Amino acid sequence: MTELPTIDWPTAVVFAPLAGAILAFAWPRRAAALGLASVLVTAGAVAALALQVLAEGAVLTRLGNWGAPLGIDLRADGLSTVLLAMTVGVGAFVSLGALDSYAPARADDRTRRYFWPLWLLLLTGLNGAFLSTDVFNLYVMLEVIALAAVGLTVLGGGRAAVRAGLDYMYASILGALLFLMGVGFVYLELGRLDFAGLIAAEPAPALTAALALMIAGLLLKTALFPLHFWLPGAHANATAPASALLSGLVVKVSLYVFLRLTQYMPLPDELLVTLIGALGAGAILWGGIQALRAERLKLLVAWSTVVQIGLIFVAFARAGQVGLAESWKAVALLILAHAVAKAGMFLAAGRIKDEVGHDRIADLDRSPIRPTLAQFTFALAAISLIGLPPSLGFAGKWVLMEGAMAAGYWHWVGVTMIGTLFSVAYFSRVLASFLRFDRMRSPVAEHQGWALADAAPLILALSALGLGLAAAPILAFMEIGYPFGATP
Amino acid sequence: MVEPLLLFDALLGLAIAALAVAVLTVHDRFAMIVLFIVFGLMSALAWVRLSAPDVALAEAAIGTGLTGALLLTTLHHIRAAPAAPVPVPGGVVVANLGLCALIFGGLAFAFLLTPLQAPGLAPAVAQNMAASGVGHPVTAVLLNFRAYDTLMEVVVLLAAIVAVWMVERGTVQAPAPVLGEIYRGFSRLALPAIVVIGSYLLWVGAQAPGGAFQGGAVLAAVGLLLLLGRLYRPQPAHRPFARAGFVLGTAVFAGVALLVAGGGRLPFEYPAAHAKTLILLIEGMVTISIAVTLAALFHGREPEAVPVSEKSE
Amino acid sequence: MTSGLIFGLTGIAVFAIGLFGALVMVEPLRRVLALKLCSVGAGFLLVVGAWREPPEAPDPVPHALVITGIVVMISATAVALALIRRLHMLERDTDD
Amino acid sequence: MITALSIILIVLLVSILGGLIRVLRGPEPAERMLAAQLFGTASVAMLLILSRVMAMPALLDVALVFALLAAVTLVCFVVLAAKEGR
Amino acid sequence: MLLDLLALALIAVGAFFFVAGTIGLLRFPDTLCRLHALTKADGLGLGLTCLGVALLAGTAGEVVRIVLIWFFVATSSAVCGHLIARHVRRAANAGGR
Repeated sequence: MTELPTIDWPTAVVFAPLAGAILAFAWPRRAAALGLASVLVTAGAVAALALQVLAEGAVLTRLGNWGAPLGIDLRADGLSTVLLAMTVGVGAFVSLGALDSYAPARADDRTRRYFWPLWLLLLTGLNGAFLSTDVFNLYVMLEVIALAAVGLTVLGGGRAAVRAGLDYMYASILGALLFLMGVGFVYLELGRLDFAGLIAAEPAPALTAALALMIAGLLLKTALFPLHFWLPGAHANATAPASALLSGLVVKVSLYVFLRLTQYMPLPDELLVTLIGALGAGAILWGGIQALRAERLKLLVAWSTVVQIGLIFVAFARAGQVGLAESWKAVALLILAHAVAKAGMFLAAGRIKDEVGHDRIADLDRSPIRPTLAQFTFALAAISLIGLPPSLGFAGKWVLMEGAMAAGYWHWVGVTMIGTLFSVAYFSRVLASFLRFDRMRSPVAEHQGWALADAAPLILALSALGLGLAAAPILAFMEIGYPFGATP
Repeated sequence: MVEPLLLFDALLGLAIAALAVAVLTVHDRFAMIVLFIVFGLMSALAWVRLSAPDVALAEAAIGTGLTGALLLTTLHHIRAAPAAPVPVPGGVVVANLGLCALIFGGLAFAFLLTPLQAPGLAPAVAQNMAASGVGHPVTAVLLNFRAYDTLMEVVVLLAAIVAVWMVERGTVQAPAPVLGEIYRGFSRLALPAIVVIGSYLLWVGAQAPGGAFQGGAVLAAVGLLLLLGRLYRPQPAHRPFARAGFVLGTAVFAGVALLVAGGGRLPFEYPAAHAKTLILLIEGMVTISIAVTLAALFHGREPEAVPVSEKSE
Repeated sequence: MTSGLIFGLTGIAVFAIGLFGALVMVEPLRRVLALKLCSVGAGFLLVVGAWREPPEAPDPVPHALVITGIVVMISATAVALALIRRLHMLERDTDD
Repeated sequence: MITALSIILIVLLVSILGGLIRVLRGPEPAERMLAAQLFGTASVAMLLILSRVMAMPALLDVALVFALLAAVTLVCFVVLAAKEGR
Repeated sequence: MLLDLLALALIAVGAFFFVAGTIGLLRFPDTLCRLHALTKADGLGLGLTCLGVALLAGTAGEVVRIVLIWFFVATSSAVCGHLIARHVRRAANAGGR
């Protein structure tokens, strides 16, 4: 512990995966080993950073010692650190899952060679975005994430994946460019780009324009209804570990940035808060209907992401403009819950598809092969996504409902209930097919062994369930460094 | 009387907007790309008028020249595809037109209400120029004050080449076109000249408009001419060198940023005595990486050994 | 009337035109160009933000940002174009 | 002096815009490219004049890059067109 | 002063050639004619402009760069003109047979 202060942990958190990406790309034959090692080093750095945050409060690094606004600062407060831990934790288990999914028997050499550099570049971007305190720097990070994520989407190489990847690319670039235009308006008005400048700013027409542009861009990137059109195709057609990363982690970054910006630059009107909540409600209804109609398991899981994003935006709006200062806790808990559970669920869905050979929901119960452990994992993850106690999803929904009821916003309570009912309905479509045996034509074969590959999704699903018990300490940790209480 | 230069600006602005419309509406796809190149040239001129020669250089070299070349090769690859696969319903067009007109109105309104005299960061930059190690403010911002952004920008470039190599698989190589003696003579003359110009831009960046990105883009043009004239053919055996070239800039940049830390200094905090040397080192390596990466992005697919089974077919 | 004002409005117009193209166009290359128009529009706004009435020197920070933006945009364009070429190849092969 | 040069700049710009008609009308890709070459050269001329008008010698470097990149795009076009021809 | 006027005159005549080139591009009947008109016009136009601006230049370094620009544009447009002409001729031949 004595050498802790000499290493600057925020920098290490960004540079460790970058170094891994460079090595894994330059030395493809050792890509998996190098990649896994660098994910573990990153996890160590995040753990050290978390200890430092716990001991000292928010950690600030003034890169180049210039200090904002001339230079760029990295800042790790409680919220950033929790999200970093979420990213690297989910990432580490998905990496383990990827070792099996992209094993020589299952995937071609190309996929294996390119997965690791792309995933590590993605991790660099994600970590950088969570630590950023500068709007232009955020734009660059969003682009790093976008390019790496598109690469991961088309990793499978099929026609559907490439087409979905292209749609994703258009949406992603357009979102980033809307954000960049917003950055332009921020500089026009303020002459600086750091968060502190945003907090201190007086309302002005240019800032309203900036906020509108940035929010539009972020909503497109995070796929809030009706801007979700690119998500189901991209997430359903990617390979399972890539889907887990895309659905679990990538959409969360734009949510996080949205959260930061709207706290620092308050929405000018209560009506807008309601509008965003209404879009969330739309996502819950439309996504729910589509999930009920989905024919393939991975598509259903992808539509459930649309629903969950809607839910998170309802949580954002749950107490109106006055309650925004508190709503972030519900949002953060739901982000965390969805990341862990959805990553586990996508990996489990991938396992089921690998074992059974297809993922058509209607035919799942006709299969002679029963990947029992993967099915069990899927069910556990569904519990958290539906929001049953003691899961993390339950904790998030609880905070949401509490705030909505306290503010007397019963419509948000109603929407949340409807969303829950939808989740129960579409997940039970899948779970029922796991349990039914009567349509089987051949005797039930043994499942394909308790492969080590089942461990990663299982641990993720169990964490989603178990972390609900730790919701209170997580909430307390998130408040370290006053994410939204004081000037950073 | 209206000042003639302002009249020029107004005409240029109108021309740029008209070109943007023309790019989207012209039917012929080749004309679309040519119009886009002209649009880029005119935008660069406008940025010159706004006293931003660095930006004009970058836009002319990267945003227009190399992007234009990329677009031309892509059009060549997909020329068999129909120009307009599905007609868009008129209602959708009108609705979006209205939406975008509304957005234009709102943004223009906000822009007109904003005084253009915010102090900005210019005073802070001027104050710290002496400590930055270079004499040109834009280079100081790119490689010192906001070096972290620039590192991440090089990372974006790295991500792009990784993604492109992954996406594209060995397409059939067209036979080399015979360009004749005159072209060969031209390239013998032009290639060294371009190398000199690129290096000059890199070198001058410390004091005047220019620098790693513009220099790298000009050097990438050398790669383009080599590839186009089939004077260089990428081989599978060259892949390790190519990969080394792609990561060189990022690795050196990140390495220097980390290695200067320690002894009370933070990452990216170059020691004052060596700031100039370190920045030059980073710029040189980044230039090489940019040149190699941009040329590789133009070439597209990873050079792969053709499996024996496919060869025989 | 100043150069800054003229080109600021030009930039916003170009951005809006590009946005329209990105929303409406179906042809892959044209959509890429529409996005590129948006990025040039955003670049205009930043350069205008840096502009001061001559002989005063402009603010170098936005210039650096736009250069970064240009490099980022060519990276994104290259990936999008590679996807377009790959998709075309896959579709052509299945059509045959 | 400055006024006279500005007027020449306007003349050059109008001449470029007139040439655009050829790009729009075609019909040969070669003609469109030819028009683009004319614009490239005319833009170089405009930059040269602007370097006097705005008293910025750095614009000469910009002009140099314009000239260079125009050549590269032209070569790119010719090579790809030649490939198409066979 | 005389030098200034001379430079201005050179630049003006250069601009005139550009305008003439554009008119040729628009009015001439076929591709090869347009090519012919264009290469002459922009070569001369740029040459005169370069000469005029060089007369106004302040330092020797600027003059060197101007000469470089002229040289580069002249060679590259000559080569590209040649390549395009070849391409046009081949396309015509291929179409005629």
